[in-house]
Amino acid sequence: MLSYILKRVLATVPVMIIVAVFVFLLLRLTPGDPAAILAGDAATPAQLERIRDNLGLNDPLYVQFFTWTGQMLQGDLGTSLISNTSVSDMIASRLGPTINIAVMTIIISVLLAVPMGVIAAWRHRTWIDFAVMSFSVLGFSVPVFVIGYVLIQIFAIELRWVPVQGYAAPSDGIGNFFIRAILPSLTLATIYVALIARMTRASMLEVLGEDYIRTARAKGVRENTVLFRHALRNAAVPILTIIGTGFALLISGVVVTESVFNIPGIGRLTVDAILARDYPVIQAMILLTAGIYVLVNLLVDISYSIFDPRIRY
Amino acid sequence: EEEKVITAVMHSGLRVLDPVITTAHITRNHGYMVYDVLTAVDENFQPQPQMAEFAVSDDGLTYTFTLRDGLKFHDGAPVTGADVVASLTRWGKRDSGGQMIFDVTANLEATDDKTVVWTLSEPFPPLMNVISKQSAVPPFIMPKRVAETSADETITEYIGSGPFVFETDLYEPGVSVTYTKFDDYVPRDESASWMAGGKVVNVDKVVWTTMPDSLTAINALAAGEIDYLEQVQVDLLPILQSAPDVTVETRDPLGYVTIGRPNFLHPPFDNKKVRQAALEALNQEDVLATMMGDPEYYKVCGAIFGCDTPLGDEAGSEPITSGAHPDKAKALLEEAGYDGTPIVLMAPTDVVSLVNQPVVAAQALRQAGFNVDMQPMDWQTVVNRRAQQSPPAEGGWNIFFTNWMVPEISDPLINVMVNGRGDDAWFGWPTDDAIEALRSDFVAAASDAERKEIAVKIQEHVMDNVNYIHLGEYTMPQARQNTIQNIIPSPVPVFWNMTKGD
Amino acid sequence: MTDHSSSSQSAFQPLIRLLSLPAGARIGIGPIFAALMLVIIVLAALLAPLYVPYDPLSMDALARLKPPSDTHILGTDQYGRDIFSRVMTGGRVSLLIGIGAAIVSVTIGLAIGLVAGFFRTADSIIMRIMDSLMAIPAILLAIALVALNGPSLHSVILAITIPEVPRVVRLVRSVVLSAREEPYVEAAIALGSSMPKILIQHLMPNTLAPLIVQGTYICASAILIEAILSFLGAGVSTEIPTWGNIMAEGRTFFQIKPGLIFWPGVMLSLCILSINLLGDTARDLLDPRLKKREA
Amino acid sequence: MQFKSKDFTNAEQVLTIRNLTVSLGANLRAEPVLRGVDIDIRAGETLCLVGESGSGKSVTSLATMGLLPKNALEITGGRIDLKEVEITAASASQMRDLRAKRVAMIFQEPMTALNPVLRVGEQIEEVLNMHTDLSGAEAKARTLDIMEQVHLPDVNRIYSAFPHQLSGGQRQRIMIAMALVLDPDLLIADEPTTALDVTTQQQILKLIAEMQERHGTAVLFITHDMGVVAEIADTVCVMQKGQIVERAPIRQLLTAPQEDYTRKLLRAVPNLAPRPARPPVSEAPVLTVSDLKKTYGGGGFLRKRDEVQAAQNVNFAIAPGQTLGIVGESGSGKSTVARCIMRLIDPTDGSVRVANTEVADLSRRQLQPHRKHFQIVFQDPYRSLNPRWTVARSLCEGPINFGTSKDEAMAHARDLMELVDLPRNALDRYPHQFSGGQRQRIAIARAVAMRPNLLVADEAVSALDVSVQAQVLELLDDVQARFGIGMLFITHDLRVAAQICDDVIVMQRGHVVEQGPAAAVLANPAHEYTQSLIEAAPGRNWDFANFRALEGAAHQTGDHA
Ligand SMILES: Nc1ncnc2c1ncn2[C@@H]1O[C@H](COP(=O)(O)OP(=O)(O)OP(=O)(O)O)[C@@H](O)[C@H]1O
Ligand SMILES: Nc1ncnc2c1ncn2[C@@H]1O[C@H](COP(=O)(O)OP(=O)(O)OP(=O)(O)O)[C@@H](O)[C@H]1O
Ligand SMILES: [Mg+2]
Ligand SMILES: [Mg+2]
Ligand code: NI
Repeated sequence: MLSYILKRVLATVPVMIIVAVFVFLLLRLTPGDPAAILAGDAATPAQLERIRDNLGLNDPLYVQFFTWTGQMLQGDLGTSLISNTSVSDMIASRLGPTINIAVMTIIISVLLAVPMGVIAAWRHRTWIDFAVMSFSVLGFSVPVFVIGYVLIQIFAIELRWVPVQGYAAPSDGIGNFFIRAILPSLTLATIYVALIARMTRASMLEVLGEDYIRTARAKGVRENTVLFRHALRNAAVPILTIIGTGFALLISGVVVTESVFNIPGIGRLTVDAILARDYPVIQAMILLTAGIYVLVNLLVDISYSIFDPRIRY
Repeated sequence: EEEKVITAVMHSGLRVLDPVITTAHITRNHGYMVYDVLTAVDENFQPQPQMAEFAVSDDGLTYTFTLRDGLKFHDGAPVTGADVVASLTRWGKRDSGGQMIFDVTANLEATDDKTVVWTLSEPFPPLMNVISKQSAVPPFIMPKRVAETSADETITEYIGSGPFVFETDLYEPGVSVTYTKFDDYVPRDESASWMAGGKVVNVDKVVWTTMPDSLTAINALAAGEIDYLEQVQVDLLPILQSAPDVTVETRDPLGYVTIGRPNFLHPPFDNKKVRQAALEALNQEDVLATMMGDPEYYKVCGAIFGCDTPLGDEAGSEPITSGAHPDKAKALLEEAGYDGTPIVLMAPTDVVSLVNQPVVAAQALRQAGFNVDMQPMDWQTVVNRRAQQSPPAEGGWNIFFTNWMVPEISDPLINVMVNGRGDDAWFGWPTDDAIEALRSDFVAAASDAERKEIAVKIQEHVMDNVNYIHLGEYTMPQARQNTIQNIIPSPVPVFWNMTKGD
Repeated sequence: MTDHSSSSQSAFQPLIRLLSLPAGARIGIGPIFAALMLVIIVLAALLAPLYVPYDPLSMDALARLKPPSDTHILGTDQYGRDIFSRVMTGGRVSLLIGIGAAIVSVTIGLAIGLVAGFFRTADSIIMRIMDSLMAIPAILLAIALVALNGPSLHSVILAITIPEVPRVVRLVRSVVLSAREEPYVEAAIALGSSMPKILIQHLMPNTLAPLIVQGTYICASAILIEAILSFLGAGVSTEIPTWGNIMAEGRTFFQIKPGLIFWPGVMLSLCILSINLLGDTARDLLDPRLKKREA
Repeated sequence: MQFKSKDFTNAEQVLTIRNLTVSLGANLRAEPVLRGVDIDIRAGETLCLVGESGSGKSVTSLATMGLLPKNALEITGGRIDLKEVEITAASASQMRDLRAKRVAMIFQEPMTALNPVLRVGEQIEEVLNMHTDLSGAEAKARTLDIMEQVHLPDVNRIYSAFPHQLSGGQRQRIMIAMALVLDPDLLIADEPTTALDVTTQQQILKLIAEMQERHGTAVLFITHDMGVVAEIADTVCVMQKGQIVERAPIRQLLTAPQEDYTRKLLRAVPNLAPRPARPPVSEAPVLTVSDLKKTYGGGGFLRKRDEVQAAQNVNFAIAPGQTLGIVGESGSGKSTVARCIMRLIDPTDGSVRVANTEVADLSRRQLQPHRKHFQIVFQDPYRSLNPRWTVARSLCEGPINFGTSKDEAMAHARDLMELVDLPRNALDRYPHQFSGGQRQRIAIARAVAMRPNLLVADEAVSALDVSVQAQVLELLDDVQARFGIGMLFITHDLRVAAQICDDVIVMQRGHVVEQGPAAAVLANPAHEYTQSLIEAAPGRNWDFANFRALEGAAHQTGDHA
């Protein structure tokens, strides 16, 4: 197990290197000039040139790359070209909201989607199945921001149950956190629920056709025991997998949701940084999200063995 | 007593903290919170003492500033003449007006802790206006050690002597910034007027937050979650009608102008007739109406120095103010022998206040027979690309649009678009000796009347030569909870004088 | 196994075999409805220039944000353009983006996937690169790419395509990896067939069914991603109406003029819904794992 | 041969099926799957249900369990009485109650029939928790007890093992324990040993008999293996196309079958007596294998992966027109040898000469021109033909690769169809439009089309019904005689090996343990492993094809015909 984890972690090294090179080159080839953002509208070309020099943007690409990787290897993510603050500080203060919302989203999604999928599979080809599937296809078909606006309109503006926007850390009181996180989480969850419910259904359908389900029924086991004890655990691996790979979708959704609900998370940070060509921040953020993605999927892979004893590393 | 906090949503996120290196408005606004200035204009555009009393010698060559008592930086150190000199010097490297002054500066020195003497080699009549102005890059006074930072590098310490203290720990770039009242600040006795007068702070804390989504911001205001919204999209005002606790008003009567700038280096806009055709083709009202919706918030006005400013005049502006004239434009194009060369029109997609103009303009130009290649891109790309002098087909451009605050364009020295020095001019690079001559005359002019006369000539010249296309003026309403009172009606949103009721 | 073939099917035999549909597969009413709806949407979009009352780009600054009326049946947007004309025309580009992204990513993914699946040496390098591409959040990559190339139609398609490619590659590769263990592939090796021949004639057809399914999902998600990119200011130029940028442009007017989001939203959702439904049906019909149970 | 001959006239009737009809649920016009099936089983009796694949054996058993797949199959007539309970009328919860307590079932595949994610002990205990009021400790004790009874070793360890940690035989014991823990009146076993090797099969059959003895359980045993039937049945029912065509006590059925179908079924069962040896040939061998060795695995990145020595020191030669058989239990390395010879995998060591060419170390490209000399026929006739290709295309693929023109190849393909006794016009059809036996013929035709010197048949008939199997074996024999092909025939079925091979190799765990002429090896096994294999072959003393005992078969040298 330990050697497997070690191996997997080592295997992420080339992935991260490729991501780093890719992102670095992509950014340097992108038009746009952080110096211009920094200096504002009225700066003259000569002034910009001097600022670029100062920021090291006029060095040859490979020098810039090795300076950056050198810093990275020392655990220094650099400083923002625009706000001159430390990138690690920026990320540190922005990571919390995103992670908290993401975790809440996953919890909500799993709690909703898994039973939905199980029931749809159990009642395969009935109206329940149809309803669950329609709902989940719908969740796939409406852009996140529309869902966000509609939820705000209903729950914040009409019903006034929750605030329109904003974020509170769980440390500011769990109720406070919850009431602000619920709408963004629900918004993000629609697509995730759709994804997980579908996968649960498909996976359950497959499992329900297996011989051991017939065995369980032949033993006279009750239906819900068959579904949740015998079938669901066997169906778990693809469901976990989709939760892992769906994480990428979650990150996409976060970018939009954070805008709509005014949450100071890393999605907005990254988009802002891209629009401002704040290279160190973009580089760090993409590496970070890639790293999180890889890590989540590593955790998912490891968790397989909890559900399926045949999987041993 | 309960802490009084104002939560304000500003027009953009604060990302750059150095008010000298950048011309970004939000950073300038931040500067006015944290830093103080030597002198400042009042609502009559008149320079008034702020940190310092000033005296001008009769020959107009020596300016003496005397710091008033009790000035302190946020770290407790007193403000000295040395700080002032260092700050002015750094500012002079960045501000275009400042550069002009330093071009004629013989000596700038602190003769003692309280006195700064500025000696010129030749007279520079607008000096007090330039250092008192509230726009672009004001000469904020910083501690000497900070002001000694190179003008091409951002400062890393944010200590001023202004009425608010910047809370470094609570700062999240682009998201929120927190200011607390500087208890040791000694306001002037005069009542506040624009940037001048007593900066009396009546709250404990001001928090600026950024909301990327304007709809969310409006809803948050209506729901009472925030106190103040610096700019409201006019189209969204109906949402606030159902919020009785909210007042919508125009804080800044001068507002903004929106302009289009052609590139003089490449065909077809290197041809004056073609530029004139564009002027005929476009129509202020179409652009303004699309941008603002409600006529209450825009004004068709051809004055390039602003309608309600001392130098404003509408001479020669009928082609742009009296509606679209596609027929005239076509005739001019014919005359110019326009061969259908595509016009690369840069259209930013991510800056709300700049998305409409290119779209409307492209449509109007097409109707007049231009072949328009509208290229959408993010603002960063516009900023980068407009600096390219190469031909449009090789990464250059023909025309782009931007906005200015009226005070930023209100005289020929400040208004960068009337600079005609070719490669040294602003993007678009017109080589226009006539206008340069007029500008020299303007600097040399002795009286206001004479200056006004020259300004009108510049106005006429710009309309004829089409140095840029002045597309009209607009104002942005602000919205506040009714508990927020006593806002100073100035172009810069300032938080002194403001009160918050219960 | 009984012989289920009947003569009436013979015309479709090659197709059915190619897709390895289970013989006698039944298609429910839902998918038929979805297909019908999609046909209508596609036709409506394709033929839009023939019937829409206004040029979708023609503006009227004085007739902004008008409510529905006789002259503008869905009203006008913030430029005074006719919403109906824009929404109907918008489908053209949205569908083009969807279909374009699906075709491009499937084609590229197929080529790379076949190579990765069959040639051990190339596999690990290709898969590392694909892993990296997968790890970069698609939206961020797309924004960056659009910023790089400018938000033209093809750069939006490219931006949507690139993150999809690794998924297609993985899919194709896994199909190839399992298919190459099939005895009939071994038999082909034994019969002296060359590698390219085996790759193209024996293995590629196996990927067809999953690719069709994947293609529909890519198509649907591309249309959706275009909308999100527009929302973030990195979509196709507003000169070219798409459902995504109509919604994105109109989003601030959500409470003032919901039609700006509602109508393109309805079209978009109906379209994605039908594509997804068809994809689901295709999966049910084509997925060998599910098929196993029916046999 | 000792048949069971107990008299059941006084035993209690446990299961009575009368006129059972099962139809395809949705499709009323289709032929019913079961058409008026009658079955009676009494306490302690073992009733064997035999018949070809698809005849309805499993459907009968599932109907009895009330487990017919919903929406697919439906009971449309008749009744099933389990003692006094009428099953077709029972509600779902009544049915749940009956299961395990009154009627239990063992399925064919012990791996897939056990839930892979639950500990086997829990799975047995679940039955107790569901149907009894035993406390936790009592249930566990009872579970361990029944596990002892099915002769599982080290029950405490196995109790908390997962299915994949057990061998096939152990898993099947768990299934049996699970089925018998509540002492049901009726035990249904649907091909419970088909997936097991012969030695394990023998143990399981013994175990079922023993349990039956102890509890007086009635057993409905489904199989298609006549050997097994001969060993365990009291009564036999023969099914064909959804009907019971013959029902008789075992001895009567095997000695004097009444129905043509039964006769046909029995005739097709191959004999364990080796075929008569063919005259040895002096020609140069078509295949010579020396010191062949294959090791799987090894290497690995951080940790050395486990190595599997799948084949070691294999030596043999095959002359033209002769057949060499490789036999041995599952996993003994038979396929490995075949695949090394075909160069589908690369041998670790040793030499393989086919038609005078050393092929063991040629690169894939160099090998290509030699491919036509040796061909292979795989076990699964469906998967070894590309399901998307017409038969014609499959048949032409090889010749076209070696330069034959398309038309010529097509013409040749038509001849081949004739050769394998299929209609010429079937060339345009797809594999799924043929039966299993027909498909295997096509696969053989495809191999023969290359005019190979050597044909490797890896379990080429194992997936087929006995009757179809007999036809295919005949075809292989015929083709071999006609073209003088040397054949390597791999099987785990000693009966098949006996029928077709001249020489036999016996493999165990990668090693060749015995090698020689079929007559010698099968009739006089020298190695104890070979002996145990032959011992374990069920019904080995009965000559099914001739409805009589095979007295002294084990000692004959093979000249009987
Ligand atoms: N779920 C099902 N849906 C439709 N038809 C079925 C289903 N299960 C079985 N059948 C059909 O019922 C018939 C009898 O099948 P059954 O499984 O009982 O055969 P069997 O005698 O057990 O064969 P085998 O020896 O291969 O196990 C076959 O024609 C089969 O196609
Ligand atoms: N690709 C492989 N990698 C690792 N081990 C393998 C591989 N293929 C087979 N083995 C192992 O090699 C041994 C021999 O396998 P082989 O398939 O030759 O057996 P077999 O005699 O053909 O069995 P069966 O009768 O089940 O077909 C087994 O232990 C098997 O698990
Ligand atoms: Mg069966
Ligand atoms: Mg094998
Ligand atoms: Ni069938």
